[in-house]
Amino acid sequence: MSNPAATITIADPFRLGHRGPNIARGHGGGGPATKRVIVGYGFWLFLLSDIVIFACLFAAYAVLADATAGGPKAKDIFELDRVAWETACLLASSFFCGMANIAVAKRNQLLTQLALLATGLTGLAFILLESAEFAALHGQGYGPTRSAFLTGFFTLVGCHGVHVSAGLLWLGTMMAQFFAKGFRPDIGRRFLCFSMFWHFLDVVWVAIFSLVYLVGTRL
Amino acid sequence: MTHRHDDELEYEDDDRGGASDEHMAHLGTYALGLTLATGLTIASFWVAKTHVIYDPGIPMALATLAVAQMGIHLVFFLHLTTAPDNTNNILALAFGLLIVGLVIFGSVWIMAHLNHNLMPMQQLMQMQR
Amino acid sequence: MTYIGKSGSRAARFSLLSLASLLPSLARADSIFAPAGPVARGDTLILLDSLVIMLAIVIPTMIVTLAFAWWYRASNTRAVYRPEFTYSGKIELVVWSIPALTIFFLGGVIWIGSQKLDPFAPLPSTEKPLEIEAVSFDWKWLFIYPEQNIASVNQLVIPVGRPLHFRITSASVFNVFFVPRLGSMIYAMNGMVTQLNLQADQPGKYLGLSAHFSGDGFPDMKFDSIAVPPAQFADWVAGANGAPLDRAAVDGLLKQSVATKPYTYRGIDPALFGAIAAQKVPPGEGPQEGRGGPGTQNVVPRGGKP
Amino acid sequence: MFGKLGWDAIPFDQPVPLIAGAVVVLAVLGILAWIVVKGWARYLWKEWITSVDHKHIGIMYILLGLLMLLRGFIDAIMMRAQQAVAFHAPGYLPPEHYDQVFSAHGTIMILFGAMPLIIGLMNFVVPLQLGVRDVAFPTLNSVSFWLTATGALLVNLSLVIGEFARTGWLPYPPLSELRYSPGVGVDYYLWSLQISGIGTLLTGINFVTTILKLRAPGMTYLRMPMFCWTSLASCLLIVAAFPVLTASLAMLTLDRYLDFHFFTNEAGGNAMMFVNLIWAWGHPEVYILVLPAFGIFSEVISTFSSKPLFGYRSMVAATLFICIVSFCVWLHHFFTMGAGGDVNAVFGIASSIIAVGTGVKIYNWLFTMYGGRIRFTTPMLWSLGFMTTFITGGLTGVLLAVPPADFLLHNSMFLVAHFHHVIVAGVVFAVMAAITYWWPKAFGFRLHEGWGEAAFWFAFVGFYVTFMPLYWVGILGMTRRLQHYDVAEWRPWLLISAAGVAILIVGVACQVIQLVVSYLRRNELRDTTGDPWDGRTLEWATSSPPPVYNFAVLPQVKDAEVYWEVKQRAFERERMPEEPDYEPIEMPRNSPTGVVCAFFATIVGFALIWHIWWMMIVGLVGAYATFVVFAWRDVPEYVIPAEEVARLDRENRAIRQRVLSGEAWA
Ligand code: HEA
Ligand code: HEA
Ligand code: CUA
Ligand SMILES: [Cu+2]
Repeated sequence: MSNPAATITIADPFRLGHRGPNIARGHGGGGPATKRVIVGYGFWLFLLSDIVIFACLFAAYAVLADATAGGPKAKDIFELDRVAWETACLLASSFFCGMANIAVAKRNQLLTQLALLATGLTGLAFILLESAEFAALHGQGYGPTRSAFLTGFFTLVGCHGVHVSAGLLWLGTMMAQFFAKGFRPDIGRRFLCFSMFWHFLDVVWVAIFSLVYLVGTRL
Repeated sequence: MTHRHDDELEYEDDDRGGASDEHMAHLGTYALGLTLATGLTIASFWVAKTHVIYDPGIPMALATLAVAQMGIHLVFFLHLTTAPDNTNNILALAFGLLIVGLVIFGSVWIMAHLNHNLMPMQQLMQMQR
Repeated sequence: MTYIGKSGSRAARFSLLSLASLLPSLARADSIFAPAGPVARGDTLILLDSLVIMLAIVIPTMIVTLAFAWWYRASNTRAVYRPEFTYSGKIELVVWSIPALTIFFLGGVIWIGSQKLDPFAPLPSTEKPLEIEAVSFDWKWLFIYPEQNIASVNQLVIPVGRPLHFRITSASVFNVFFVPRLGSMIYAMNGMVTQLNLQADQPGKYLGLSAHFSGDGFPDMKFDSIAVPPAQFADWVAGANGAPLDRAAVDGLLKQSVATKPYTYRGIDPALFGAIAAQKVPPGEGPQEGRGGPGTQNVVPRGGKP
Repeated sequence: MFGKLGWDAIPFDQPVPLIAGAVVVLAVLGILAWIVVKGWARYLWKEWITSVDHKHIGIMYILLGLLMLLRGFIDAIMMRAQQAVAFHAPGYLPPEHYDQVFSAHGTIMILFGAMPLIIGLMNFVVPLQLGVRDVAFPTLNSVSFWLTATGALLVNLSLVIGEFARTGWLPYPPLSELRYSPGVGVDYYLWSLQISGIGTLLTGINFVTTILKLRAPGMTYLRMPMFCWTSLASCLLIVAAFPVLTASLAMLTLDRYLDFHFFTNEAGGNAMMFVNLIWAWGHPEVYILVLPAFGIFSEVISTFSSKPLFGYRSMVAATLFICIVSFCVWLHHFFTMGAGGDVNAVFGIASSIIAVGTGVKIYNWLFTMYGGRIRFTTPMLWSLGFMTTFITGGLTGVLLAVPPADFLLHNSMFLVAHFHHVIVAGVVFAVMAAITYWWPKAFGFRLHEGWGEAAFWFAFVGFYVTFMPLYWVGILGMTRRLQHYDVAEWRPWLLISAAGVAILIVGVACQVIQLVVSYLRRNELRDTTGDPWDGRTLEWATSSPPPVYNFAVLPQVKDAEVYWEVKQRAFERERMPEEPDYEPIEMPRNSPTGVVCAFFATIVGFALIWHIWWMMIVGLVGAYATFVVFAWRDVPEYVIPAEEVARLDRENRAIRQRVLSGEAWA
């Protein structure tokens, strides 16, 4: 294991650790990066592409925001208290996810499961709050089919909600995997992706609550 | 084990370039991130309700706060730093933001011109009133 | 650099354009190289100018490509083999700057051309433009002359020499209003009103069509645009008879069909155009099983009983 | 139970698609039976269908692309024949059929013909050129391929079950809304593009990661071959642009399925927003296709001119320049919508600026040939055909980028001629060059030169005869997508164009014959050196076909043209470089994840098209289960022991040593 000569001449991406003198992070000339770097980077790109999807939905919402077709305007339907609670849930969830990260790094099964559970429950609370909002609007006859503005609103916010729900499904799978398989490197990499996804959803939510809800109530 | 990690330990030390003793720092990082994000959220909600700020300036104020908060999330939760290991991630992010900017501002600019030029007569007259 | 107006038309007369219109078959066909009005002339002139600017460097490039390929063929023993010649700062400078300069010049043409020939820009003229409202239906064109209180289907009669101001919308899907020999085309879209300024300089019968696919009846969405001297135009207006154009008439037009013969209306509901444009008139039914105009009887959307 | 699906979905009244569909189904069944009888089923399943080897996936992509190119070509023949006869007459294709034909032609050619071909070539070549063993995410790569295949399958299914879209290859609302397109055609379009689009997005992510993070030691950015650079640029565009496609199609889907109002004529919908968004994808899309094509030409021209690429750094800069600028020009597809002089001018100028980057490329290829020793092989012929032809296509593109000129030419046959000029001469010629060029690497034997040259000349001449007249009818005022017409002046040109297609048919036939002849004579065309063209990049450093692991030992890169340098040294010493120390190699295991996933995706897509909700749920659950099962795997890799690697590599080295001491390379 400590033969430096071998490390220099042989550059096998799948066997060498990340810090061999000849192995860099894939951006210099040092040969392939470690799997963790590769997976993290690939998922980062995926998140960026997801941001572009949200960008399109934001653009559509911005273009259609005035097309109320005689229906309600943003001001008439947004309830900031609920939005504040939703935001609190997501922030807490993000924080718990960070705790899970630390627990995983320490390989503490109990702490990991607890932190993930907390992440999931706060996420679920968010989804429930959002569903309640959607149901209430729908009940008043202000569903997505009412006007182009509502179409844009429901799609943008709903798309975020669908992401969170998918994240919850993933989270459950993640917990099961940690439980059944322990802290295997591949599961660790998958968890890295999950936590990036979860934090990323927060970033999107910041844009939504600021630019859709808060701005909307003041226009 | 200064230079080789076997597979099992590999992910302790991830692309953020942290070594194992940095893990305690992590808790602090998350806590600080949470505090800052909460502060900015509260500020945003306050701005949305207040009448202290010049009304037409409010969307800009909210946008600024949102950008700041997204930055906080990226740095403290997604661990995006300026470390050399992160250059590629930052470059990718910059590219992504460029595209997002082009799509959003391009679309809004184009659509604003189209909508303005092509407004049906009745709405046009309503506007003049 | 005005592409419209007196100087523009004089320039046109002495340009490539005159060469192009010398070809006899062109004048008969509805060629964009046979412009019949100032807008078309401006468009065409810019097109040809740009073409010549680019050909000036594209043709030499092509020739040099073939020449290099031929001269440096492996079997040519006289050609010098220079495998080390892989970079030259001078050459790089030239190959970046020549296209850049060409585009710089072309960019100027684009900038000025887009402003001057913008379809919304009124034409320079002392005469008050003739107002025409055009509506595209599935699959026919309705032209309303609000000041004359008449309308016609699939026939656009216009006075020679007088500017025309079109306001265009669609009662169903997208179409594009286009008379190749009069120049610029523009979209017809429901919920929107586009504007177009045109003018015909010579009497004649020009092909008009939709330049955007709009469904099965699209190939028949063409109309005659007939440019006549002002007096004759007045005669046509006076003689244009028919039913009044009201909601009932519009409901008829909204049914998907292809108009075979042009006809006219007299007595126009002045709010009608605005109502269609502002989505106040409910859209027509769209294709149904076994429905459609002549030539489109077989329209059967599969699996499509809504 | 079966949603909208009923017997009336099958066009019993239309013999042409029915018979065509039946023939295809029979052919597929026949091939399947043949495979089973021959006992190849196991081999196919193990080595191809479940393969995660980038080389095998690449070859399957190319096969899919060629098949779809053929399908699109048949559509093209039908259209040219229709317009040849439909003068003052209905022709032989009724409108609802003709409208499906051009929509399917455009969709299939771009998304299921050209895209798989380009992505397939990237798959095969990029890891080899980078000197590594696989892509970043091998299993994901297989998923991408099979999702693309799903999309292609759904599009072709629409031929016999239901109908395809009749809206053009970009379904502008309101025409594509439920009111004006009540059939399932648009739904077929939406779901096949949505599913394959996800596959393409994953490919983009996979290859950006591969190229940025997974290169042989010493392969710095400025030592990467040009094809890797252009693939990187193209994949960056995929990552940036395909989400826009996903989003805009999703909005249209919501309109059609849930009565939303993004683009409808009612409730304030705004159809122009769709046009805006779809072109924000559509324009970058054509550069996604053409950038790798530029990379291919760079490799081919440099190899057959026996010179390194001229102005390499300038070429890299031009590639990135085109990559970024191509995202700033999309409005040029709707200059005539009325955004006004300022907006039009800005986008018109931005569009024409792309000509600068492209021009730089043309001139650098020119100077690569200058002072070279050019061998006129088939790939080189395609490249020269490209250089001369593409310039004209680009020129007409720049003409269209001049708004006042576009006011006359938008949606005309001139436009149709423009984009076939750049796509056929750019992308199709590049693919033909690439297939001939890398064929020996993939299969161990070269393609027959004579038939290849014949294919080139017929395609080249046929191309001009087909499309030059279309420019002219465009100038004579003819618009695109006309099922019939009655302008006499157009007729002669359309007849010439139809004759051109006949020449093209001969060319395609030559191409097919070339494949067959080459296969039959594979022994005399055998490539034992691994380097039949005197190549310069790393893919030629390994055997033909390469072993699963590509390189027994990852090459150490010390130069921009690694392999060329190594070869020169070896050539001087008349022997191979020293034998390296072999190490065991870990390779990803094959996995059925991709094909199973695609199976469920097909079910979901089909169910959604026909509104069969229970089936959709079954498919979704199945897809999720597939992922969990995949994630549960314990040993995703297998190891090839060092001795085995050494044995295989020694064999390979022995062959090369023999060649080296004998007639050397080339
Ligand atoms: C990659 C894209 C691509 C390609 C390659 C082609 C190739 C061709 N296209 Fe295509 N076409 C489009 C993309 C493409 N097209 C698009 C996007 C549209 C718009 C659709 C719409 O209106 O919405 C369109 C529309 C279009 C029209 C409709 C015009 C109209 O609107 O009225 C016509 C009419 O003739 C046409 C003709 C042709 C012809 C004759 C070819 C020929 O040039 C084909 C030439 C091809 C070859 C010479 C190579 C073929 C190779 C093989 C078959 C492989 C050989 C097989 C083996 C080796 C095994 N095209
Ligand atoms: C591979 C595909 C491909 C490529 C490479 C291009 C390249 C270009 N295209 Fe094209 N285009 C399409 C595919 C492509 N296009 C398709 C499919 C459509 C129609 C879609 C539809 O409606 O269905 C279309 C439509 C289209 C339009 C819309 C027209 C309309 O609908 O009204 C426009 C307008 O600006 C345009 C412009 C350009 C320009 C400026 C380039 C430039 O990139 C060209 C640059 C190249 C050169 C200029 C040649 C080489 C340069 C030199 C030798 C240097 C010197 C030259 C000069 C300085 C001029 N294209
Ligand atoms: Cu141990 Cu680094
Ligand atoms: Cu474009």
